Amino acid sequence: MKLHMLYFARLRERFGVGEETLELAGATVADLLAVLQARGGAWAEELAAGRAFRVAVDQAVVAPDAPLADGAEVAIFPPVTGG
Amino acid sequence: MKLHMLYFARLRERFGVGEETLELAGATVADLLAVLQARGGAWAEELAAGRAFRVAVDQAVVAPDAPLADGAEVAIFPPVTGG
Amino acid sequence: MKIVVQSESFDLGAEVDAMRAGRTDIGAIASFVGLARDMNDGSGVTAMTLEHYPGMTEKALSKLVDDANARWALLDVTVIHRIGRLLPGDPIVLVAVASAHRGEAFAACEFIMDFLKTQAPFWKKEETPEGARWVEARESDDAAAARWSRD
Amino acid sequence: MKIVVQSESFDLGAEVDAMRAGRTDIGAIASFVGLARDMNDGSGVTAMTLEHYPGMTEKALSKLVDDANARWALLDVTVIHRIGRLLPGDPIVLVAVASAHRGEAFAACEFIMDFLKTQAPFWKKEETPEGARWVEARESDDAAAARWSRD
Repeated sequence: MKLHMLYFARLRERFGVGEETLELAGATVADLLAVLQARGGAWAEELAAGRAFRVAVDQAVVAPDAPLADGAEVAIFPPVTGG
Repeated sequence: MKLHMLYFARLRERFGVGEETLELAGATVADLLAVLQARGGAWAEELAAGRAFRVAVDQAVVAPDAPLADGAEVAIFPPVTGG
Repeated sequence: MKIVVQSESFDLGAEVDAMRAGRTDIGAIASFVGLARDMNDGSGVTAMTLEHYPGMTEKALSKLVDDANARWALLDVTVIHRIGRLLPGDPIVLVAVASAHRGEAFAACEFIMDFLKTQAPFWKKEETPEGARWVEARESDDAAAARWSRD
Repeated sequence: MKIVVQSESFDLGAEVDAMRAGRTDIGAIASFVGLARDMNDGSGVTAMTLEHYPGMTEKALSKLVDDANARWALLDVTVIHRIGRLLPGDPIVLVAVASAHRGEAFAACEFIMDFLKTQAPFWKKEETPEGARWVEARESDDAAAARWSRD
């Protein structure tokens, strides 16, 4: 499936990219994270188990077992710090 | 002792007086209230035991056993309802 | 710290701007405005008149603000209460509290309002189609103030 | 209900006046303004930049306001959050809540701020003498939001 990826704040800077289109052979957020971690470097480090980051699918925060659908907007970002 | 009496809000209207100077033969707020109750009418009714009113001596709310001093400013008023 | 009893209206924006003017240490300003409603206890209210006890009012408000300052780390407090005749929609009272962090600002603002309602010598007389009446004190206001007591 | 994300500043007085214009049923307006401070986590802060997730931000703020409306009897809510570069002393966020009574207005205003801090996708980057740094999320903010959960 094709995913529209967005990265924000510290993770955008660490990954060096704000958005990309990604072709995923998988079904869940966990599958997606495994693919991104396999890129190594900042990806492996920041998305390692136990690190504090959030995943939103179509603009709602989800858990790692959440399903993905073709064309979904998937955002990965640090815990929020507004207000 | 001489007391400067003030009455506010509903009690001012019921008593028909906003302030007066009063000569008291007594020592406490309870003594003062007994004198006022003895006036009968609205005084007896509004200052009866169990009625909700407040007494402030020199601008601080006090209990009935509070002592009075010559020249004190004593105010009697209903529970407050500002804000 | 600013405590005022006045018949004129007040300007929330101007009061809050005055608190923060020239300062960069304030992180949070919580504020409250109480307004005259057209309805109370099931009756229409066409106007109200606020009476107070000059002298004691200012003392009581100062004590509330001192108590709030003793409980929380506050940077500034403004309390303005109106007296005289007010119409529905008119602002009655303003409490604004500045602090470094929002928890203190919110808590102190609500604390001051709760005790103002039960301890500051103001009384409201409402004009209704059935005639004028003095507002009765509410048990819910006593309960609101009581929840701040510490064991 | 008004929810806005903007780079321009806002005017607390004008926003609150707009809420109460022409109305006589509002008895209480609780409001909060969050400001950029010159100090955070022990370092001087010379400026900050607020980034957000366009689209999701508005959804998250709308959901917070809907949740507050479901919990309390509110008459109006305004939320304004700024983005872009801000200097110490600049206002960041405004939440104003109108209700018939003060308890609801205070509770809903603090509720919206607590959840905004933990659920709305904004991120702060601070400029300090030691360089730029992304602000870390605070456990105290999670705790503030958690206290609203009902059993």
